[in-house]
Amino acid sequence: MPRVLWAPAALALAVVVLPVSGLFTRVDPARLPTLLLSPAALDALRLSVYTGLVSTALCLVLGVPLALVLARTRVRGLRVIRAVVLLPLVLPPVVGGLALLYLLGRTGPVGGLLDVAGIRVPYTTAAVVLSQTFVAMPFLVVGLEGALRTAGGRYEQVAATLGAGPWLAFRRVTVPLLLPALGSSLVLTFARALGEFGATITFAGSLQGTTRTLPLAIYTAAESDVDAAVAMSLLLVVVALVVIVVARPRAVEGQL
Amino acid sequence: MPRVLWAPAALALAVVVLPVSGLFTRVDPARLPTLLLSPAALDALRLSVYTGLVSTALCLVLGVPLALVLARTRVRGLRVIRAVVLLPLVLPPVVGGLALLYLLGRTGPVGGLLDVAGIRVPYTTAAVVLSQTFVAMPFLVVGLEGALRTAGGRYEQVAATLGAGPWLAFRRVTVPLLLPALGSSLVLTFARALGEFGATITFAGSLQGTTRTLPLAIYTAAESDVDAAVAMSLLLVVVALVVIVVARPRAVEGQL
Amino acid sequence: GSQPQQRTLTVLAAASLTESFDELGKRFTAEHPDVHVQFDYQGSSTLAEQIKQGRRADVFVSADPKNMDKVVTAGGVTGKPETLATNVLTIAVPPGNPAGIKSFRDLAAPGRTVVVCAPQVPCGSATREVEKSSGVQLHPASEENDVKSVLRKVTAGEADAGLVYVTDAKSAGQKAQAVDFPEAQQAVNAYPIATLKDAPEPQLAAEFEAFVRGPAGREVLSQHGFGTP
Amino acid sequence: MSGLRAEVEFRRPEFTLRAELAVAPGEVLAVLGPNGAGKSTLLSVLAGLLAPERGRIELDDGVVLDTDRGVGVPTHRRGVGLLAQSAMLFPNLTARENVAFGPRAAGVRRAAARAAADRWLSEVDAAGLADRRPGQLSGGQAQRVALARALAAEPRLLLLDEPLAALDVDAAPAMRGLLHKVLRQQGKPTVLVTHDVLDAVVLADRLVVLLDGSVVEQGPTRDVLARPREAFTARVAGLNLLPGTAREDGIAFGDIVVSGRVAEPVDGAEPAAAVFAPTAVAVHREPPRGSPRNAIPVRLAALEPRGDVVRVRGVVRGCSLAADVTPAAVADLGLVPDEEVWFVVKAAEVAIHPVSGGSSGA
Amino acid sequence: MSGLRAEVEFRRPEFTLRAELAVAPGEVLAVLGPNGAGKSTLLSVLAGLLAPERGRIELDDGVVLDTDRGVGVPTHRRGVGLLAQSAMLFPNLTARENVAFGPRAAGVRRAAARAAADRWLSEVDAAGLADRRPGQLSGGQAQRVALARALAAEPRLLLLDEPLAALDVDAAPAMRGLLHKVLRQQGKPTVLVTHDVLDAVVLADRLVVLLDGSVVEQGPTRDVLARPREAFTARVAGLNLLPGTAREDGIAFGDIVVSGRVAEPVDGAEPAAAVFAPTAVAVHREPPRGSPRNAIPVRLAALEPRGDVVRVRGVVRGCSLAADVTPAAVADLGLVPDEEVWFVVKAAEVAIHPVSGGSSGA
Ligand SMILES: Nc1ncnc2c1ncn2[C@@H]1O[C@H](COP(=O)(O)OP(=O)(O)OP(=O)(O)O)[C@@H](O)[C@H]1O
Ligand SMILES: Nc1ncnc2c1ncn2[C@@H]1O[C@H](COP(=O)(O)OP(=O)(O)OP(=O)(O)O)[C@@H](O)[C@H]1O
Ligand code: MOO
Ligand SMILES: [Mg+2]
Ligand SMILES: [Mg+2]
Repeated sequence: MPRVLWAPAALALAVVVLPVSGLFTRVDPARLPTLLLSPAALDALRLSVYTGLVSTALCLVLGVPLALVLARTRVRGLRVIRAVVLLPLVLPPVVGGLALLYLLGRTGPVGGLLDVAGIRVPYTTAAVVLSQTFVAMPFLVVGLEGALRTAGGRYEQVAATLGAGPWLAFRRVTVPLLLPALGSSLVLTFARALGEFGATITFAGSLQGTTRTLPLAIYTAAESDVDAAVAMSLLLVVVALVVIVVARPRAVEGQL
Repeated sequence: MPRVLWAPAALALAVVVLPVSGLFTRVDPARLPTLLLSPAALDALRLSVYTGLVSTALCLVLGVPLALVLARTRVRGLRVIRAVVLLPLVLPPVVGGLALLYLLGRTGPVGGLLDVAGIRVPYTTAAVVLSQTFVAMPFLVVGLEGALRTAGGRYEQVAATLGAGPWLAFRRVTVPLLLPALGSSLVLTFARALGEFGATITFAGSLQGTTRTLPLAIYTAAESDVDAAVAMSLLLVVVALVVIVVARPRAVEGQL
Repeated sequence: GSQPQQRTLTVLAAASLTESFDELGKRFTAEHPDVHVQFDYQGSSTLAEQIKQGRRADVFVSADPKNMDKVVTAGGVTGKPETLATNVLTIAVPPGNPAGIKSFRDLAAPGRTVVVCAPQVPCGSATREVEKSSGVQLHPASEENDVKSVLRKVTAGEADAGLVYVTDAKSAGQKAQAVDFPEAQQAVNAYPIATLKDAPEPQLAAEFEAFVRGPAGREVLSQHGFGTP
Repeated sequence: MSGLRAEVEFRRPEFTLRAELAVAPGEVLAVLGPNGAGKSTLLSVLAGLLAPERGRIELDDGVVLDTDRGVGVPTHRRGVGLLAQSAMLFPNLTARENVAFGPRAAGVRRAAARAAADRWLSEVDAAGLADRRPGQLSGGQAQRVALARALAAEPRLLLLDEPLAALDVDAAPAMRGLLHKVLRQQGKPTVLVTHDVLDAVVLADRLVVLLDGSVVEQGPTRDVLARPREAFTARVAGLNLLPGTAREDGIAFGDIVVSGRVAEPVDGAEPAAAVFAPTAVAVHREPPRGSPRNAIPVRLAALEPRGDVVRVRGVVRGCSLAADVTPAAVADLGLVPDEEVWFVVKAAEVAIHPVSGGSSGA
Repeated sequence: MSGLRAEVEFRRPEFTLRAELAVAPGEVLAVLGPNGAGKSTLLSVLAGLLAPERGRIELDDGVVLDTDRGVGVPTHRRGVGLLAQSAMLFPNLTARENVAFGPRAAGVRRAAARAAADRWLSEVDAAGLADRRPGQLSGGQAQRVALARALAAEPRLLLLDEPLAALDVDAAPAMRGLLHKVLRQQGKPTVLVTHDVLDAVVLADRLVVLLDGSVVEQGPTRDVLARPREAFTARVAGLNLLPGTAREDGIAFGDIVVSGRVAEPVDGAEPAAAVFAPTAVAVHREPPRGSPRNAIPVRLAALEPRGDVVRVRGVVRGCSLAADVTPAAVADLGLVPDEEVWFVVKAAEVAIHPVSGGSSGA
């Protein structure tokens, strides 16, 4: 690695580290326990971790196949599909939330049907999961698709010559080769789901214990007490770091 | 590719496509030109594209070296650095904006120094760029690092045996091999920068032509006129799609 | 608590009511131990949109008549909305008022960093009205989407002054000072309250509405700086 | 007929492969040809990894490809095993897991697949490497494991692309012996790509020579090597082939006459070739006088010691000939490339063959 | 001394490479050894791609590695060219750009580098492939381009790992000739890893034999091959080596006595070996009677045709011997593996060599 690159790398790190570290020096350690152990904060934490994991799992189950379709097949209009998948990335989350609301709300085409069946999605925990899945999906798909393109194809052929059908080749060859990329994509996906705010508040509302995830709780707290908001952010950050540091090494750093 | 995977892939696509398409059916085509060609919308568009490109370029220049450091060196505490780089992903953007404000604001440690020198970052377009860089950086770093880990190392060794120093090997071997991953990472980065809202409004404020990017304008419009907001989202989506469809094919779909 | 027959009342309220309604909720629960009051505080326009899209809740309190009207037009409320409280603008300045701002006119002086709400949101339209009636043209550094963002810029020391509601300045406690100005009376903002048509608990909703409009409500609201009609 | 029967046409810009071949069960077909002739491409087409523009492939009485009827059985259901030119071991699996992959894919239980893998690994003398990952294997070790993997899958058709190229002097003969045994035992058709005529001679019943995408020779190994019609084949076989027109007792190659033993009757003026072994060729500085020998003037192109002899290559009118002489002779004569010398060969050592058409040449 | 001088020790779990070698400018050192012996590892260490635990490498009077003094010149400043076992062409560059990479890295201008690349490509007979990407090359074509790329970089030290393994019968000799020419002309030290004794004989001045990470033989190519002290070397050299204890006119190998010509005086009861060529060995079903010959009872292990002969491998007390006989003889005798036969060799064809210590053996 060229030595020169250490300078911009350090600068890149500074761009991230300086603001964050400055932030945490502002938190009053004495108030921290009270702020973090309040029922509101704990409820929000529980809900965030739960919905974050569920929506990441959803992204995994739905997104991996989509990435495969994008990377391995030659359907007409694939390029358009690929671009469409990226939409939630650029759509302001609030608009995404509105879109979900228009679709699944009582007056929406799908929501209307569900309503008849007695099912209501908006303002439930399911709505939180849906919002997070909507905004986080592209992270998984885009990250994986790139990795699928560079590697895998030739090994899948080898697997076929050994008699492995597509499904076996996928499970035993493609997936393991994809693990590093899958690991980092999942981290991004989970992080995005965990940090999701705009779509959630619009589509799911903000009720403690049901739909008020940590970012929403932070937002609510910030209305009255910035310190409390920062303290709760600290909580969010710690959760994310634990997940990343604990979950990542195997998937990402493990040598392949 | 196993056939079974088409079903979840289609579902994944539906999760994204249905809400978005539903959204656009709500826009009144008659009002569209007026809404989109308003000076507020055009100013916001111009600013968004400009700041989005600048911050993506910044992420590129700073983030690629950081990804290299993370993937290619064996420094102590690398795992911690890697986790830290991910922080902006999970930090609610508003908190990120606060962090920037505390650092670079008039009363902040760095901002104080700058203030003495007559430089003010908040409320300027530079603040928008910084906010976007802060939140978008991890997208580039994480995406690239994974790709760097899987490929490249052996080819860099070959380059060295041909007399290429680290810099040349980087430019002529690493970068080209990285192009697909770089392409998709850049798309994610740009998209994230384009959609950035919370950090921007907190750190840079919202003033038409200077700091009010499209998401901010959409947010503002949504307060009074949801249709206008949706119309502007359409604009944002179209811009993003153009960038993705035009810029991506070479970098990402080009066979390597 | 998990008493049998626990009933839940859902209140959708403008974000600026967070502190006062939290307290009112506690008091209401003290009087009705079997009732759990759920609050969802968001921007009034978001709440209005959600109600139009079929959100089920009992009570809606908007920060301005405009958003309440949207819900009324959509047929979302029962009865007629009543004004619960009023709010007026004030100038929030960092502690010690470093820029020495004493009047609304001072805000227009060159070299001052002033932050206001965007005209699309209630506090911003109030600002516009004050500007118009006083003939003072402001050159803000930023037009924020909500009043809390304005306040945050002030408490962070990033703005010399910000135009916020009296209640917001009060909620900032030590971190900001308020400089009241007479022109503010030109734009008094009203908070209408109404029971929603689809209310799962219409009876409770009525009780809650009466409670906050009654003496207890008035007391708490004025403690937090609201005017009462 | 069971076994393999294929007729394919595969096109790339600037390259077209056209081949028709049949391999009976238990028979080994060797494919020889220069680099880029299309050998690996042929195997890929047979395996179903490349889709030919036109073609029909039958395997064990079933049609696995028929472009006319739109039949195209996917690779994994063809039951073909392909050992490619590069080992391509799955990097995330150990050697044992790599070898067990085929049996597992065929539905064999984990323990049995492991046992089979261990058996095949010890067959290729790689038992000690079972727990290594591909990244921890040497080039030759990886190739052995890849061979074990291909064999362990017990395919209906075995396609081997230079299976022995990376192996050492001990491993190559052992592996050749193993292949010999396995290929006969299993009674399956095998297509073996090789650069080493030895592999073809030892392992193959029949031989196909590919040149630039086309089959130019085909037949029982011994026959093709004994009577090569193409210069390439002759060189592979280690024999010299000098094309010309038939004469009474030999051929005329321009103004050079080469006499020899006429193996098959040849009509005068028909195209024919003189075939002789390099060991039969002596190198002289002067044309030998007064003795009944063929003397061919050549320009020296290269000197390549081969074990205990030196192969001397000479070119006459664009046609390359080889002579194997002792290093002592090279030293005595002081041979240096680009010199003009005489290649001398006794007529008794030269066989004259008819050649079809103009396909063979300089 | 200029040239290469290296003494390195590199450890892996279960494997240690210890080697000391010196290669003069213009000299070619061949490294032979079985798969996994450490040949590629040695080249990687010399190139600086692997850092040895202990070692010192001097190149052209400069120290490029000295673990004691903490000197470690990085690969790209060592001026070493490495042609690895797999071609590893840069997949994003055309063949020409691949070859031009080295000159460009050395600061040659674009046009000149292109010209150099084209020159080297036509040297390896790959001029027509200049504009192809690696993915569009056949295995042998890729290897040729990789060779051109390594040569075009004009390194101070050339490291070649089986450069000719993938090449066809036409290309291999041509490439061997090219290497021969280039390596002498450039006057640079070269280390050549090969499995083919032919490469060693043609190209190398000196030979190192690696076994399991250690140098077991070293010396001028002819000497080492003529008097192999290790069974592996003997097999590489195509010679039989039967170890035993010296007797008056031969050796005793258990109760078998093999007589021969004593090349160097050997004291009785000292370890010695009988060395003879497979071509000198005849195969009999019965022990020959009444003639002055060596007859060694063996169990047949394998039959491998080699061009116009068949190499018959026999094992006696764990020691493998080879006999080259005509296919006709094999057919007449009806030889089948696992049979007991006699290997018969005239004493005049057997050379008796002293062997140091007990290093050689069955
Ligand atoms: N993916 C590809 N795209 C285009 N051309 C290709 C591709 N792969 C191979 N070729 C070309 O097709 C021809 C046949 O290649 P193939 O790999 O079948 O040769 P081969 O006979 O196996 O050679 P070798 O002995 O070197 O392995 C060659 O001219 C080669 O350059
Ligand atoms: N990355 C690695 N990690 C661990 N062990 C390795 C690694 N690479 C090679 N080895 C082992 O080190 C030993 C030497 O390997 P090396 O590649 O040098 O052998 P080689 O002599 O080049 O063999 P070949 O003729 O098969 O190419 C072998 O036992 C091999 O299995
Ligand atoms: O609706 Mo508000 O209280 O102005 O944010
Ligand atoms: Mg090939
Ligand atoms: Mg090797």
